[in-house]
Amino acid sequence: MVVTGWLLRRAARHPRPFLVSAADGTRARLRCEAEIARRRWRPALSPAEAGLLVVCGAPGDELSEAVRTIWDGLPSPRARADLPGDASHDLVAHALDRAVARLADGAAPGRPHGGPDPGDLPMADRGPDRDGLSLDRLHVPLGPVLPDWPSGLVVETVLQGDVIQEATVRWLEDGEPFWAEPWDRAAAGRPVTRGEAGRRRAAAHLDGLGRLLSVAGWPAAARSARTVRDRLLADAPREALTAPYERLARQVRRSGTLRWMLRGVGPAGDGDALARLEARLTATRAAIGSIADEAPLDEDRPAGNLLNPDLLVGAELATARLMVASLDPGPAVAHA
Amino acid sequence: MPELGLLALPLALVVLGLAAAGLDAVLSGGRASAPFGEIARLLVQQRRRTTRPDVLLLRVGVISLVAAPLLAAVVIPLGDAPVADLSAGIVWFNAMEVCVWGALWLTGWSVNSVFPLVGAYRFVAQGLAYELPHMFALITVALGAGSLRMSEAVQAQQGLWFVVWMPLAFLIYLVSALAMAFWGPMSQPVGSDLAGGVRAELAGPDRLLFQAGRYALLVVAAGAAVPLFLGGGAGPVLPGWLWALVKTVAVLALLVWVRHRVPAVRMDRFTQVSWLVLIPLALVQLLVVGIVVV
Amino acid sequence: MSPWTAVLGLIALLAVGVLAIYLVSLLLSPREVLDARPFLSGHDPREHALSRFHVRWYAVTLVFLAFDMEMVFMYPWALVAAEVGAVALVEMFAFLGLLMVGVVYAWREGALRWS
Amino acid sequence: MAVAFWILAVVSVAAGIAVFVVDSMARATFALLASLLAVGLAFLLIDLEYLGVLIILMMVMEMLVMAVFMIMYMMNPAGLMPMKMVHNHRAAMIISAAVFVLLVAGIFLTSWPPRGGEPPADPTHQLGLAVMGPKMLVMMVIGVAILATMISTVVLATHRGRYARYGDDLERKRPLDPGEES
Repeated sequence: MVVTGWLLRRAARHPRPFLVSAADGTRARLRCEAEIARRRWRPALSPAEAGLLVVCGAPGDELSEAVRTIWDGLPSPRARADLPGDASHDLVAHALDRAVARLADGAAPGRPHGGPDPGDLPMADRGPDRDGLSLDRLHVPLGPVLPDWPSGLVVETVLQGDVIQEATVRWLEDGEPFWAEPWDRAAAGRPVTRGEAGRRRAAAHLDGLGRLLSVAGWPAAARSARTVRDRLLADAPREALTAPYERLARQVRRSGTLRWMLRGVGPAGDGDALARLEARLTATRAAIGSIADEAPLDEDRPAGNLLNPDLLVGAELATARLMVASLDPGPAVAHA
Repeated sequence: MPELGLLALPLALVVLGLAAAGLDAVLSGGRASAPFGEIARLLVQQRRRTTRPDVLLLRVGVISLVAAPLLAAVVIPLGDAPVADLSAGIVWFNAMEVCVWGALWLTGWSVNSVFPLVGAYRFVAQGLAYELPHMFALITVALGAGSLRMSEAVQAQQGLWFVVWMPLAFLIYLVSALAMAFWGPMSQPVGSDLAGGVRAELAGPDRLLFQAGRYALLVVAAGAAVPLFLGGGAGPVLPGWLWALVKTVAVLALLVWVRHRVPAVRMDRFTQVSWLVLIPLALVQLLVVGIVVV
Repeated sequence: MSPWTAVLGLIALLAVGVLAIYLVSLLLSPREVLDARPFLSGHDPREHALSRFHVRWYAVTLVFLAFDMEMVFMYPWALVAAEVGAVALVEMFAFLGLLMVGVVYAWREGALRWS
Repeated sequence: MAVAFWILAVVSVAAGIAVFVVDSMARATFALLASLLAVGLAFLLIDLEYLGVLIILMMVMEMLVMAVFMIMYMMNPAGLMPMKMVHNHRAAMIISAAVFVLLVAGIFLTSWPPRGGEPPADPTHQLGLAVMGPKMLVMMVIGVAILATMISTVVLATHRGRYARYGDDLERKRPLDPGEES
C-alpha cells in the first residue's frame, strides 16, 4: 500500500538500534555506537522497542543462542547487521545503510512459527525470604544481552519481589581483549607508548562511566561520557579532550542526586559506588593527562575489578545494577 | 467556550505533547522529527504478544493512560474557562491523575514479564511517596483560593500569583508533576536498568498509546501548574489563552530539561525524604497560607 | 452545554482516536501477530513472571492508607477555613499534628526504609 | 439522568459479580474497582460532586494497595493455572444471593422520609462547615483513631523495630537497613 510504504520510509529514517557485542566485538561496537550517535539515532532498550539488531564480533555458542532469542523478539519491520570484530568505519556505515534500506522496504522476513509452547511454563515456586516470609521465587538471569551491561557477564539471580535472594556469576568469554591490547602488544615485545596505553585506559574508564550513568538514569551525562570516549578513540589531541572531560567530571561531581543515590551502594574493599566513581574520575583524568607521553610502556596492565556474587545478595534490582556498573567488572582470568 | 474547548483541548494536548517529545529528542541527541518517525514506525509495526499475556488488562492499562490526562485536562482553564468548570475541579484533577497508578500497574502486570512487572511495582511505591505532598500542594491552593473550582483559583490570583507566596507548594507540585508523569528523575518505573521497565514489552499501537499517554501526562502536569500557581491567563497585552499557553510551554520545557540534568531517584531512598521533609514542608506552607487567609 | 456533556464528548473523541489507531495498525502492519517470549537478557523464562510478588514496602502502604483518610476532611476544610476563622486552623493542625506523630513513629521503627 | 443511572447501576452490579467469576487476582481487584467507580459516578448524578470524585480518588489508591496485598498472598495470582478460587461454592452463592435480596428488599420496604428543605447550593461547603462545627468531636476522635491505627499497623507490620535498627541501647547514629544486620 502507498501509505504503508510512505510510513515505512519515514520510520526508516529513525531506526531504533539494539546492540549486542561479543568479547571480540568491542572495536566494532565502539565504532557502531559512535556512528549511531553521529546519525542521531536513539538506541532501544529492549527487543520490543528495537527495529534494528546490530551484532558486533563473533559470538560464541551461548551468546549466539541468546542473540537468536533476541532476534525472534523483534517485531517487523526489522533488520539485522552482523559486524566483524575489526569492522572499519566504512564497513559499519555501509552495514547500517543497508539495514536502513531493508527497513524502508519493510520486507518482513518470514519467520518460523511456534517454538516452545508458551502455555506449558510452570508457576514460580516458593522459598524462604529475608523478611521471614515464604513467597514465590523467580529465576531471572541478567546478561548476556542487556543494555548497559558488561560484555560476556551473566548473573543468574533468584528474585523475590525485586530483591535478589541468590546470585551466581559466570563469564561467557574471557573479557574484552580490546581494552588490554596495548599491554598485550607491549608484552609481546612490540613498541607501545605510555600515551597510547593511557588513551585506551581513559576510553575504557569512560565506556564504563557511560554505562554507570545510563543505569543511574542519567542518559544525558552518559552521552557526554561516550562522546569524550569516541573522541579519544578517534585520536583527538589532548587539548581537544581536557575541556569536555573536565566539564563532564564537574557535572557528575556536582550532582547531589547522584551522590545521594550512589552512597552506600555495593560496599567493597575500595569503598562504595560513590567512592569508586570518584576514583574512576581521578584515574580518567590522569590517563587523559598522559596521552601525549611518548615514553615506552613498561608497566603491567592495571588490574580490573572482580564481581563477588555475595555483594548482590539482598540487594534490590536497581541497586544491584548500580553495583555492577560501578564495579565495571571483568572475568577473573588475567590477561598476559 | 466549552464547544470550542472540546476541540482545542485535544489539539493542544497533541501539539504540546509532540513539542515536548521533539524537544526531548533533541536534548537526547536525536532529531526534532524523531517523534514523527516513531509514530510512523509504530503504526506499521507488527503487533507483538508475550507468553500468556492478559490482553484485556493490557488494553485497559494503555488506554486509561491516555484517558487519565485527557480527563484531568478538562478542568484546566484554556484562558478564562475550562471545558468543564467543576465545583470540585481540583479534586477531580487529583483523582484523574491517580488513575495513572492503575494504568501503569496494569500495563506492567499484564505482559507477564519480569522487567515490566518490577517497573509496575516501582510506580506504586512512587505513588505512595509523592501523592501526599502532592495533595497538600493542591490543598494549599484550595485554601488560598477558598474554593475547589479551578476558575476561582485563577480569580484569586488576580492581584498576586500563588507562586509568590506559596513557593514551597509550587516546588513540591513540580516534584510531584515529575513523579506522576514518571519523567526524568522520577522515571524509575520505565528505567533503563529494567530495559525500559513497564514499557519493555510493548510494540505497535500499544506502545504508541503508552508513549502518547506519557507525554499527555507531562503536558497536563505542566498545564495544571498555570491555573494553580501562575495566575492562569493573567498577563499584559496578550489574550488570556495565549498567556496560559506561554506559561504552560515554559513549565513543560522546564520539566523536559530537568530530565537531562538530574539522574533517576530510587524510591527506597526518596520515600523517607518525602515523608519526613516534603510533607512537613508542605504543612508549614499550608500553615503560612492558613494564617494569611484567616 | 453542561460540563458533563463536554466530558462525555471528550470521551467519545478519545474512543474514536484509540479505535482509529488500532484500526490503522490493523490495516497497515503485518497481519500475523508476533508471539514473543518475554525479554530476559536473551534467555527463555523458566517460569511465569506473574507470581506472588513480595513488596518490601508493605509497611509504607499501611501508614499511607491511614494518613490518606485525613484528606477526606482536608478538601472541605480548605473551603471553609477562611470563613470559620482561626479555630479551624488550630483544629486542623492539631489533627495533622497527631498524624505527624504517627509518621515520626513509623520512621523511627524503620517502616519507611526497606532496603 | 435515568439512563445514566441505570447504566451505572448495571455496571456496578455486573462488575461486582465479575469479582467472583474471574480467576485472576488482578482482574478481580480491577473489577471491584470498576464497580466502585460506577458508584462514585452515580454520586455525581445527584450533584454530590465532591463525594463522587473523592470516591474515585480514594478507591483507585486503595484498590491498588489491595491488589498489591492480594497478589502477595494468594496462590496463582494471575489465574494462569486452572484452579477454583472460591471455597464452599454452593453455600457462598446462597448466602450472597440471600444478602443481596435482603438488601434490595430493604430499599423498597423502607418508607423513605420526604425531603425537608432545599439542598444546599454547595454541598462541599456545607460538609466543611459540618466538619468544623457540629462534627468537630467526631473528627478529633477519628484523628486519634488514625494515629492508633498507624502505630498498631507499624508495630504489626515491621518485624525489625528501632532496637534492630539503632542497636540495643539505641546508640547507633545511622540505622541499619534491612539486609545489613550482622
